Amino acid sequence: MTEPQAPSGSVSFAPSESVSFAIVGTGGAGAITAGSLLLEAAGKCGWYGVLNRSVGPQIRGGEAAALVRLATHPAECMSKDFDVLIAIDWKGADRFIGNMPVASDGLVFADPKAGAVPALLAETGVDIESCALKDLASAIEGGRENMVAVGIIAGLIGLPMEALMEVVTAKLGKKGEAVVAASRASIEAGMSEAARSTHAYPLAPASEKTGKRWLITGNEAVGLGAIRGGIRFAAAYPITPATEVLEYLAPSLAKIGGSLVQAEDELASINMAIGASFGGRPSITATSGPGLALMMEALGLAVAAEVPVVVIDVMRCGPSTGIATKSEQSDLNIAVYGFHGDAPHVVIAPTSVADCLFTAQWAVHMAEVMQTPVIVLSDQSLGQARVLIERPADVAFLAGRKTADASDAQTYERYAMTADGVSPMAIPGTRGGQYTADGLTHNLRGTPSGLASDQKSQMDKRRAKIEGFDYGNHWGVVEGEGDTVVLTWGSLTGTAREALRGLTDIKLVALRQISPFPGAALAAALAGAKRVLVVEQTHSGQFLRYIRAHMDLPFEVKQLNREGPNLIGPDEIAARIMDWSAS
Amino acid sequence: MTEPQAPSGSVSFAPSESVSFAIVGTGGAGAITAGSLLLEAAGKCGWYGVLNRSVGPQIRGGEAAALVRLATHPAECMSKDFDVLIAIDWKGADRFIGNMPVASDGLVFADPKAGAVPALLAETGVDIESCALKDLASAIEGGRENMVAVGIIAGLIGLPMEALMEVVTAKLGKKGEAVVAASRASIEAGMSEAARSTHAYPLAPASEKTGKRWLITGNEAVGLGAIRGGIRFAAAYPITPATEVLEYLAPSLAKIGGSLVQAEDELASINMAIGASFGGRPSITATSGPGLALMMEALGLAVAAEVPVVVIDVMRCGPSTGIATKSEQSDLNIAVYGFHGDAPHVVIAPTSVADCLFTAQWAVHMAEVMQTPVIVLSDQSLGQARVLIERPADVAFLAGRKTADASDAQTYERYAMTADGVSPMAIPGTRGGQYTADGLTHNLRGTPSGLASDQKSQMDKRRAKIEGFDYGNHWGVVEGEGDTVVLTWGSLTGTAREALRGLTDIKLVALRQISPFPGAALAAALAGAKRVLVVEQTHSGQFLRYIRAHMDLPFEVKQLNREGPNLIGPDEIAARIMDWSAS
Amino acid sequence: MNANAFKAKDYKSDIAPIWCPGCGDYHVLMSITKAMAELNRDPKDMAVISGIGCSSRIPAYTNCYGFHGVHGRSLALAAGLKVSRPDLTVMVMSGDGDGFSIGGNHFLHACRRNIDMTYIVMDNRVYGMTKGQPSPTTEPDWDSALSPGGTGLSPFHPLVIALASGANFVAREFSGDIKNSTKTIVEAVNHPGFSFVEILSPCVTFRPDEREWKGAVHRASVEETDDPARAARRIMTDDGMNTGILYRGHRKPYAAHVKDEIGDASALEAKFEV
Amino acid sequence: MNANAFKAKDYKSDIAPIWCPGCGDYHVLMSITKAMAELNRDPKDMAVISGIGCSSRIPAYTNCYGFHGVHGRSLALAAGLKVSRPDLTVMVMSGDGDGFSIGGNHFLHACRRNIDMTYIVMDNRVYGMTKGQPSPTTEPDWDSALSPGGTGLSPFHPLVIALASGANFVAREFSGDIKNSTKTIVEAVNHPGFSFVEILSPCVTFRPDEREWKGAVHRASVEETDDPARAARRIMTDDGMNTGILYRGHRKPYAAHVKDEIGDASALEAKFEV
Ligand SMILES: Cc1ncc(C[n+]2csc(CCOP(=O)(O)OP(=O)(O)O)c2C)c(N)n1
Ligand SMILES: Cc1ncc(C[n+]2csc(CCOP(=O)(O)OP(=O)(O)O)c2C)c(N)n1
Ligand code: SF4
Ligand code: SF4
Ligand SMILES: [Mg+2]
Ligand SMILES: [Mg+2]
Repeated sequence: MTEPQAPSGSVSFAPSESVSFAIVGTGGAGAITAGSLLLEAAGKCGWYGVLNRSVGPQIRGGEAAALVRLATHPAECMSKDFDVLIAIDWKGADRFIGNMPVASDGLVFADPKAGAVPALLAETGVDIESCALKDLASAIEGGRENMVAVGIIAGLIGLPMEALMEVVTAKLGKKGEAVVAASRASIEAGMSEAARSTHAYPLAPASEKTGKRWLITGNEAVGLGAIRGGIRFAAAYPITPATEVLEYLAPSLAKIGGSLVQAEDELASINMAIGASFGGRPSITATSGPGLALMMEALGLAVAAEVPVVVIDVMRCGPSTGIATKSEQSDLNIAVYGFHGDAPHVVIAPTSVADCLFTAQWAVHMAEVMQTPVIVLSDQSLGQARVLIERPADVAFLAGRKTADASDAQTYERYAMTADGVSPMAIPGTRGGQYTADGLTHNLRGTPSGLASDQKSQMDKRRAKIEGFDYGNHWGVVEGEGDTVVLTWGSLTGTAREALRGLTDIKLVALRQISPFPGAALAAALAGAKRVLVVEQTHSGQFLRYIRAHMDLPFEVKQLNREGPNLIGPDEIAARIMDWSAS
Repeated sequence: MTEPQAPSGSVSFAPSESVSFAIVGTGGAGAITAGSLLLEAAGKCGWYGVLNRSVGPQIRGGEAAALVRLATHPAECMSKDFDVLIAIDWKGADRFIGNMPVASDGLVFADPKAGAVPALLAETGVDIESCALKDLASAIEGGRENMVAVGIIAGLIGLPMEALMEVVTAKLGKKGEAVVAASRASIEAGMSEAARSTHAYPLAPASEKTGKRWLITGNEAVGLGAIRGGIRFAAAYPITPATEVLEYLAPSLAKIGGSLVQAEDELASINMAIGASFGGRPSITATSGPGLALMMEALGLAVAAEVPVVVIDVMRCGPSTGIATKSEQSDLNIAVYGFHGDAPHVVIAPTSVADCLFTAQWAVHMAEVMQTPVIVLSDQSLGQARVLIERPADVAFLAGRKTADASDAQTYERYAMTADGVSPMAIPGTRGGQYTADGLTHNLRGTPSGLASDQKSQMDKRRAKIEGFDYGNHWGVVEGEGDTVVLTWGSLTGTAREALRGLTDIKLVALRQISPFPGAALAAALAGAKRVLVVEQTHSGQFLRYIRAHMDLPFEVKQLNREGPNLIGPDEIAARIMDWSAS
Repeated sequence: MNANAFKAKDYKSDIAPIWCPGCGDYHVLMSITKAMAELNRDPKDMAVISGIGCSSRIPAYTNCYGFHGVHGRSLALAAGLKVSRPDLTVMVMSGDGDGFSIGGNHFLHACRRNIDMTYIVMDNRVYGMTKGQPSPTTEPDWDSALSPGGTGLSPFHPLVIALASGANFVAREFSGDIKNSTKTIVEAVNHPGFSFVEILSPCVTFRPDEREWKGAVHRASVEETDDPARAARRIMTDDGMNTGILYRGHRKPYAAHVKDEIGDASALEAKFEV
Repeated sequence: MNANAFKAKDYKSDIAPIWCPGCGDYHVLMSITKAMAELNRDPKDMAVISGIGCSSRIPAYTNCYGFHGVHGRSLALAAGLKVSRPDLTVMVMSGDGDGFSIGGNHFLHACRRNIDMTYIVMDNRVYGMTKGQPSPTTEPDWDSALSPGGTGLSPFHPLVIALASGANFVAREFSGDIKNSTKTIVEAVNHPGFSFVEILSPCVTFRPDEREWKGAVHRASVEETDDPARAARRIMTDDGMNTGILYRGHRKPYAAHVKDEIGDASALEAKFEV
């Protein structure tokens, strides 16, 4: 770990706990590479941070931007505005520049050769400094503009050369010394530019003494958590923004003796996963809204036939095909209620990128122990964000399926009544355990039945196993104290946490466990609340509606909800809370 | 119309307003034919009534029973027990006889040659009379046991020979006089048996002066209502218990110049319907739970692309394949909430077999006017019940799609903002109206867009058109007065109505409009309520949960809910209400 | 002669079929259990997977592990099972509606994927379970409530589709011919990769005319081939009633990559360390 | 020479494609609009239907009525449209993932149903839109993140499947060959029943190797046939790169039964009167 340096700017600026910057340029300009490099180097210095990308509708060659925030504390959501915006070029900038506000004391770096600064930006009156990215880069043999940009940012925030070069060498070392040297020269050129700037945005050293950083996306974390939990089979059909879960699982499963099959569609992928799980292998698939919709019929089969299976839904803007590359929390309804018939099952949601790992692992554990489908509601903002986190703690959860022993008795009842509603499951190959799993209403053996008594007892049993399970204290997050509460779920937890930094007497309550509804635990967490702000990224307020359905809300309720792609920010939450406190 | 006669029994019995009987026998014994004949003849006498079938799991040759109730007033649900049970044979009776209780003052007619009366029945101590069905039938040239059974029932309840013969002649006339004569002789033989009985169950003459009866099933009524509303295209994939909707539509549409296509699966059928509707033809499909699950993705497309389409979901026992031939109300959740993303649409439910016609017609009207998918939640108990009703009133609703006129302006915006949220739709062939319908987030023209402003404005618009629509007073049924309320929906409306017959000061409130939630109307109907009994045929209480999500319930709430196949009966509702009144 | 440890009855369960008396599927049940006895695999190591339909009820009538899934998805269930449990013998049982209508896409892709399993479709050219609608193999003029006067569509060639999409073994049998059906099923199971056997199995209730099949079927007059193009041509021009093994190919079956030794997930962490 | 009222540009919209520079789909857009001009139908009477994928974006780039539906279901959308609006000219545009993977079942049944429309699949042997996963037509050894080292599966023969399931017109073209593509599309649209044209259309971003296709394609050396069995055999044994019309059949197109005069629903009431 290398120590951060003082900012290289000539004037001295107070170091801050968080700094945000954006690097924009058409695809191919290397904006994303530059952002990644800075993020990873920051990790080597013990900072935290997050990288998001903003890309245009073009498949390739359109506008792209790396949005980066670095902080001294764990931080996964973007700030409301950027301290520095640096443009390698301005192509297509009209389409997104409105969504990338620069702070009033921020700085825009622009190369006059890349064209005029977009009016929308210039009009804000923000400071604009020009720097000859193009010329600086072409003055260096093999020099690249995006590396000059890296140097500028590094200089402004105080990111040391050694950390950057460690990353550069690891990434480009294979390409030979000349390439590495060109990068160094480009970065140095950028740093000199930064030193000439009238601004600087020094980042304070990482506050807490912590261990090594991991650099990971939510989609990777979900995949790793699933494997940690015991997943050994995956079925895949690509869909944005879930594809990376599958693309992570494919080689990773192969390494540890599992396998992934690419299916012809989502109907096949979910059924493949169910088939593999019937065979005794903990199984998973990952998809997004449209794919989840196609899986619901088979998920009902998994409920009725009591087959464990985990589905990761990386939510995007809906309805229908919506906006594939942007985030929303609007699959809550379908995940909870999207079954025909009464179908008790489990729905959980990671509360941060780091928590993706825990939540996925917990999902596998619960699916296997309860012999049920578990739907994990991640979303694009978690899945595709690349963050610096501490190494996630090891979790004890493992797939622990209750199986039936071999026997000569010939009396095996697959769907036998038990105290906890979970019946020992015979895995094919088990002597004397032969049975036929069935999605029709069935008796204890699994034989289809039209009897009211069978329908009732099997439904009671399936409900009992879900409702009687011990979810421990994993149902959610409770932080702070106060009779004003911010109540949210999933990916907005980090945003809410960020919003409440610095505010006092405000409580944060966030659900990780969506269904079954953690009624008692939530009621306890809300006991004494006078005002509750319910925050969610949906147009219709699905989350609040869902909560209302399950509990009385004996306090003043306000709602902060909005459809995607415009994510709710910490500042908005804070403003709503302040507003309330004021009144 | 022929007048009912006095019962032919020797002792005189007080006529009652309702009589129920069951005819059981293996498939092929003709129990269902016998029941249908009696029902239709009763219709000719101005009575009302209903026929349900109970069939075993065998495809053919298993047990079958015709369950019939006749009444002087509109009656669509069965009574809690049967006055008369007559067995042509007892094969497989063990499997269902427990579900067919005979009233304590009821009567079982059994042919000793058909084997012993099942213990379960004999043990109840009910009166059992033996009658030689087999011998009587074989004594007649071409005589049939089921026709003798018809005669017995007719004799016991006072159904005149002329009415029966009118039906027989219409049905069998083509087969020649001998066949008709044999039927008459068989019926006469049965009537003589009835005359010898110590029992009789005379049905009082139809009370109200009413017009002609229709004999129709819920599935037929839905089909006819849809066609009345303007449906001209249907796409079909068979599934029990919805197949008859499709089998009704196929020849009926052909007659009036529409068409039905049998699709390869439900994914195809819903997309075909959407494609046809895009072409300007009001379109429909019908399915049951498993098929609806497969349609949800495309229904989301219809929401986003704003294409009218009607889906009839004839609900059966879930989850998964469940019990295909039995009823439940458990698709409420998926119909309302089963979309990924926020997808405003309409869900309605017929409150009786007769209402199937109105509701389906209303569905077409709303789909077309609002350019939205409308899901109609019928169920097996409505769909497959054959009832005697008054001719349903003509309804003014027609498909009235707001279309765009031909133009040379080249400025057509398919998704233009309008006061009511409904944009004029250009039908292919319209000059200057060319546009591309899209399920992606789009701008006014339909061009895919990733802009937050487009996502927001189009979602606002789609919500506005659904929430701003004038649903008139069709949202539900309110009958009676009182501060104790029975609150239910769909098919249980008739059951609840039946339960409240004779009880005073109890109010019936039933929803026809499920989504959007008719909050104001329901609140008005429930104003002043002190006690509300919520009645639904689900295991988890979906309906109550749904209501809770949308409104406060400032009164005492009790719940009467149960999974299928055992239908909630009028007696149970009455008992719960009495119980309450007592306490 | 079967000198094996297991007899056909060892593969039969005690559950009574719901089928109509005379249904061809009774014969198919006999053939598969006889074939299992010939194969002599312990029933505990066999799995019979199906969808929904009269024919798809068959798993519970065997004494193997079974999965009666949802309509049309049996091949996907089976693919997941076999890839993750290559030690099991997997048979998939379907009907012409389940397999060729709603399940058509999985059929295409199962043939192409060539996983080592056996797919048997009980083709009665009708949807039996839902009481008589035309299926993809139904004749164009067959009258029914849903398609009055017939669909007018020429029926499917499942065997050709199987060939075109890469099945490794293709055969047709008649349910009433238990001896040949049994033999062919044994061959199909023993052949590596995806084997497809269409068994003409009359629906006596909704297609009483299919009782005539007994007289109409005949053994294929030409030898089986390993040339898919030739086999396809032959089947496209035959009368649909010739039975026997028609194609036996040499494509490499799907390789599952599943190792017996399950590795340690902690090895995956290094990738993320900064 | 085109002396028609409409020119190719009349069929182009003003919406800029999202495609990568160099994508083969630009050429397909040129070919279809040129073909439309040849056909000389008013754009208002034409409909272009698609699913999801880079290729499936094409409807909005034309000036016809369009429907950009959900992934894999374009043929079903189009079937409903054409059956109820036989007066329209309906073209369906898809990709190899949309059409042959998730959409495979509708492909089978569209061929069989033989509704009078034209199905054009832009085959780039990859999922372009989702950034590079193997499709059913991808070579077995093509390496990608989702299938490291390749799938090991032999690719699909879409043309054979089309033939086996009853398509009435089958052709293959290369996107870069605009002249022949245009000609073939015109023939396909004019031919009654279901016409299928596979257009090899390079994905320069995820399959840069496909730039080589330009040199690899060649016109079919044999004449088109009307014998499906022969056509199937020929295609099953060709190198996948020969272009031209390969089969032109005589099957009767689907009869829609739609009358222009809409009847009166009250005639239906008699059935229910007691
Ligand atoms: C998703 C779904 N759609 C429809 C059905 C209704 N369904 C049950 S079986 C069947 C057809 C079965 O036909 P086939 O496979 O030929 O079997 P058979 O009964 O003829 O043996 C249908 C359409 C269902 N169960 N699920
Ligand atoms: C139900 C569903 N599953 C998955 C996706 C994601 N998806 C979008 S396009 C596509 C593949 C497109 O491939 P292809 O049809 O070959 O089109 P190309 O982009 O190569 O032209 C996929 C899997 C989706 N939109 N919907
Ligand atoms: S309906 Fe037909 S397929 Fe089904 S059990 Fe009866 S005979 Fe067999
Ligand atoms: S990714 Fe491939 S198919 Fe998609 S636009 Fe780019 S070149 Fe074309
Ligand atoms: Mg069949
Ligand atoms: Mg492609």
